[in-house]
Amino acid sequence: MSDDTILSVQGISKTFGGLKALMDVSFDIRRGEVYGIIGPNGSGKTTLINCITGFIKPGGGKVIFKGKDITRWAPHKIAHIGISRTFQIMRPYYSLPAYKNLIIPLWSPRAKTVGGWRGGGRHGDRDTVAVDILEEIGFERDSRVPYKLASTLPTGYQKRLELARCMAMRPEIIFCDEVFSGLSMSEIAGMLPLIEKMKEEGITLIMVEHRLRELFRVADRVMALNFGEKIAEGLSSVVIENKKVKEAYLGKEEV
Amino acid sequence: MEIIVYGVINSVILSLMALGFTLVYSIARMPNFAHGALYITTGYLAWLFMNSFMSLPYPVAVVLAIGITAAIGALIYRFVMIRIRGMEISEIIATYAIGLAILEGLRWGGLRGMTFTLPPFIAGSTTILGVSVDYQRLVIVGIGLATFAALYLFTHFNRVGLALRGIAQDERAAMMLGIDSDMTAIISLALGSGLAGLAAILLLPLGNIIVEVGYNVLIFAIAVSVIGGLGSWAGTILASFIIGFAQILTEAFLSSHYQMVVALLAIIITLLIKPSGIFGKQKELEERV
Amino acid sequence: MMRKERIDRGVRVRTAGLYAIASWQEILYLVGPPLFLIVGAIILPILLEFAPYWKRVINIVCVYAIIALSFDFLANFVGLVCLGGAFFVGIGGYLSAIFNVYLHFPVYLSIPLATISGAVISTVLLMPALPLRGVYFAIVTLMYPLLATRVIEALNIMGGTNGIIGLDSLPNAYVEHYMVIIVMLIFLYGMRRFVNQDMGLVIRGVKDNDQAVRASGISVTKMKAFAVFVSSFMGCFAGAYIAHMYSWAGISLFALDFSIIPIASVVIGGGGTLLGAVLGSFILVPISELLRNFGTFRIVIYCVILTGFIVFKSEGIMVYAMRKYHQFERWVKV
Amino acid sequence: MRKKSFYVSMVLSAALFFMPFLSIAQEKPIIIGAPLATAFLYGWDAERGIKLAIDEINAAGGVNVGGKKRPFKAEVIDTRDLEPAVPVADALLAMEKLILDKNADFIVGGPVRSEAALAAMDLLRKHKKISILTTGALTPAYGKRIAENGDKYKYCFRNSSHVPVMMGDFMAILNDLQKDHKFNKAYIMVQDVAHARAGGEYMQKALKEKNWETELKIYPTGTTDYSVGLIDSGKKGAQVLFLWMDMPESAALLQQWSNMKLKSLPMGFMNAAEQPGFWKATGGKGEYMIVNLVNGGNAPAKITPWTMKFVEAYKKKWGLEPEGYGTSSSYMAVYQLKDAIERAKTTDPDVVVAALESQDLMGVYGRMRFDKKTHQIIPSWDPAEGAVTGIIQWQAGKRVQVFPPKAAEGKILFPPWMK
Repeated sequence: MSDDTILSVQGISKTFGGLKALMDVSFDIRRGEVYGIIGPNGSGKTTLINCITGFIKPGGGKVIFKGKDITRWAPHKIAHIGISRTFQIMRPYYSLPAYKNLIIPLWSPRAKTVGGWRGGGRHGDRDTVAVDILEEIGFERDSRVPYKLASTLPTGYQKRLELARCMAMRPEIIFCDEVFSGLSMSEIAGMLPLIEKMKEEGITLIMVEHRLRELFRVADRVMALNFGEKIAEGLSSVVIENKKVKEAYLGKEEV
Repeated sequence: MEIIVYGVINSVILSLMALGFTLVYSIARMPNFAHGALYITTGYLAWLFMNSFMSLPYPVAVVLAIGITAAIGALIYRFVMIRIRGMEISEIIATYAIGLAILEGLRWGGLRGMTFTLPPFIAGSTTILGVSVDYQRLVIVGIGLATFAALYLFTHFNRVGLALRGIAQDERAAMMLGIDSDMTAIISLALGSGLAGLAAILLLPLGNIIVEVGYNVLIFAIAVSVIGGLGSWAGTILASFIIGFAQILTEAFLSSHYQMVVALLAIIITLLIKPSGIFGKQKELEERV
Repeated sequence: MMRKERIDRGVRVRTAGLYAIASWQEILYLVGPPLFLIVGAIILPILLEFAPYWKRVINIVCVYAIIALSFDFLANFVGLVCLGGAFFVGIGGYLSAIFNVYLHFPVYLSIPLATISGAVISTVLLMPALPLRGVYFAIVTLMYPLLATRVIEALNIMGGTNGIIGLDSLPNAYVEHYMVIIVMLIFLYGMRRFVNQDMGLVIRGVKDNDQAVRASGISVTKMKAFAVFVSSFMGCFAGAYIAHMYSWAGISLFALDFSIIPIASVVIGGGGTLLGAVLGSFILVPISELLRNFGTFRIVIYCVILTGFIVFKSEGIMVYAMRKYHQFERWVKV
Repeated sequence: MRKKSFYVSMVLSAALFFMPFLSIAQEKPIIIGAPLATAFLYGWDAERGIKLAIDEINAAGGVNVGGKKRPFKAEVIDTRDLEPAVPVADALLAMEKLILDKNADFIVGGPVRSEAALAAMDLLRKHKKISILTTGALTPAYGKRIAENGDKYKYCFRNSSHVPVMMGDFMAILNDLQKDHKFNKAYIMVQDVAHARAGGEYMQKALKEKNWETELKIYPTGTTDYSVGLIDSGKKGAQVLFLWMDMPESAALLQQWSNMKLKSLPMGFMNAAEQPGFWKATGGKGEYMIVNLVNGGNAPAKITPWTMKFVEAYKKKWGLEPEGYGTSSSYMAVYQLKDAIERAKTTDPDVVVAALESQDLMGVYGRMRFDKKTHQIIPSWDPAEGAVTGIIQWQAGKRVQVFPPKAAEGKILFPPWMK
């Protein structure tokens, strides 16, 4: 574990009933990098995120964040210390307008302390901050889009809203669970600069992806999972040439 | 010794009460809070057929009563529940309201006082393992076990039964295979109501046909099925044995008036330890927050 | 093909933001309905001066309205469907009786004390059930009042099945009416404000997507506990009030009616509006009083009404009325 | 606004105050409000009793109130208070409806459930309405509360028996059994409600003093199975099975007792065993059960000359025998009111209270006098001295009065398998 390691995952395992979803997965993530996790369907990517962010209790192993063991912490505590995540299945707060969706993370203890959003006092302060964040993430401020009900937004905006929700937390790490899936090429093209921008701000990004081509454009390093096991790790160009990885993907295509 | 004998009897009684409720939930995913009302309806119908205008012989009256109750169950689904299927809370409120309407309607229509009873199959009693047991309770255990077996065979070897089980496991997949979800729900409600009726015919001779029993049966049915894991048959039977024995043991060793407290505490504790019940099949993430 | 289209009325659009009010009609449009409700509720006891019995019914209506508010808030804003509203009522009533009869506190002290301490106790007792969801939460909360009854009965505490009798009644009929009416209005408009505050939004977020709330670093359990506190606060007040109204607290404060009638009110009035809960009580309870001569048949009638609403008009009266008030409809070709 | 409402309420209360005088002038009927759980035995029987008495009195010209003949009128309301799902508050609201909406002058009957009756006392005090409690509530707390609070609850009366009195009756029977048949083992099974529990505990204590061996079992309401307790009673060799329950499942208990041929005599207070239909419902399994009907006259008996007259009149009007607890007392309550009003020459509650306190009337179940302190009917084993209980035994399908000896029509019989 080198000095700039921010998150260290050591030997995480998880079984559901008899099914081994994760087997002894370990990796380190350096501060500020974009780390990709790839793998075919059912290889355990989302389970891995769930285990790290506390939504599922891992069967074994350790998660260490900045030298602190955070294994089995409650999800909100993990989020509080700066690990944020998006969800694969988008579920914005449907009954609220888009910008009100951000009130919730802005209200959280972390946003108040670490984030330094001056949201504490009067009603309406958070609204301004929320619209600011949305603008930053690509909602046009003067349009009606930020004020629309979240459930009526197009998919691209909903994905952005997911990210905005993470950004509002001022996190150190963001786990992105398939943010590209379901988007058109042009929408993805719109998202990429956003990711670059987050990276510039010093946020560590861990991207779980299906869309390899887009992922490889932004990722510094990549890990491949298959049937719950880590089969390869390294620079994108190296991993893509890995034999096991090819098998995992091609094997799937043959079916 | 009487603890074992009466523990078994009590457990079978409880599982008979709960079986119909579980069946409906396991197939139609519908908590049928009208269960207790259907139970009493069967008893009252049977009494009516035997004692009032028709004075039918016992077997005919009983079969007719169960049949009508099953039909009522099917009608409830066809005309009410079909419109709110899937909204669990609405289902609870609607079925409860229907049940309440039936029960209070019966009371209004003359089911009052304690003079309504059904005759037992066989009167008298015998001695088993040194414990005196009346025949009716033996009949209950016998038919109860036979019902479990019949249900098992039905759902594992019969085409309709298999279809029901298919729906229970994966509704969408089953629908793609051409199984009509609404039809199976109707069948399941009819079956569940019929089971409630069967339980009533067996159990009511042990007491009177009165409206309050309907409420009690509903509470017991819910308690047992929740502990066992909603919709799990094995769980239901296991849970009724747990509660059944717990009650008898409470009476024998603690004090009889803690019986109900024990039963209700069992529910809360089970759910706190294992939120989906002993055999519950809900996913961890969806259920636990 | 024809489709029904709904369009906001012009006046609605103009008054949606506070800045655009131009005429007294628009002001009336905006403040008319709440003003009608508030003024109506306040002068109702005076209007009914010549029907003393119906004045009593108002108190009961308000009590049910408060319990209905408590249910509506938990069910439609937090996502916890609590079928055990009677539990709060019972706790509040018993505590009030204990404060008043055993500890000799005056009414003005015992009701607020019972409300606050009752809310704390209810929240603590419901804590273990908070991780449960959907039907499971509903069923467990249904069991709570039953269990409370059985425990009091089996341990023979707090008066056993006879209950605690001889609570001080409220000093006079007007205090009795206005106390409950004003508290109901405070709860109603307080809650309506609260659910749009930032904290209220967080609680509503728990209903929409609790995972995301947790991913935002907020403890869902804490939020739920707080919501239960708010809800049981209302329920306990209702219980404490009814105990003093009839100078009595007993196990039937945990009776199922206190759980079911408010739910029915919410269904009929329209869930998720809070106003609907109050409206529902103001419709359902008097109807049930009118039907009292029918004996148990009235239960049948209101069960049929309830089922009818769930099946055919599940949005409830309030949502429907609000739509008609704010929007007009027309048929358009698609 | 405030001032106006104050004014209005002043006028109204004045009107209320003068109402009795106004109504005399118009010879309006005297309204008797009956809050009863009419879907239950104790409710409908009381309702029939009240209506029968009112019919008889009105047929004879009504009540002589200071020279004016005024008829009685019954207003029955269903309180549903015996239903478990209904809060007492609802029963109390029903009672307020009687008082405020139906303008009842007097309350006769319920509320039926003990706690509702106790809670109703404050309501009666508030509205200054005389009430004669005739059915349901058996709790001694009622009389105790009247005695302790003196003037506060002076409007409350009860003309039916309560637990300690009933216990005394049972003790007398048990003492005889001990003396004549050497019985000394009793098994007590009671329901977990205040009156039954109090009864059970009282009985256990009293029996212990008389050197009985006792065992007390308390069952929660809704228990369906008593097998373990019954078997235990058999093992312990109990000769008396003392029961105190008002839930329906208790009939099952008797059937099982009969099936098991337990060598014990069942007796006690059991709702399910009161009605004439009980015999048919249990298929005769309930034979030999000794039931306390609380007051005489709830089953055919020759306690006073009036008893059989009442039973016959009841049969004629309703087509069946009085069914159980609450019938004769509700019937009598109306006559007691008539007597008190006629002697008071007014319906003013305070005057009528005094008249009721000084009442001495020969009734269906003996001499009717209220204790001045507790406002409870004065009990006795002699119909010439006080109100007599109605303890019957089921013998060959008939309810035969077996206690007290002065009113008994038959002796206690034992099941053949006890020999």
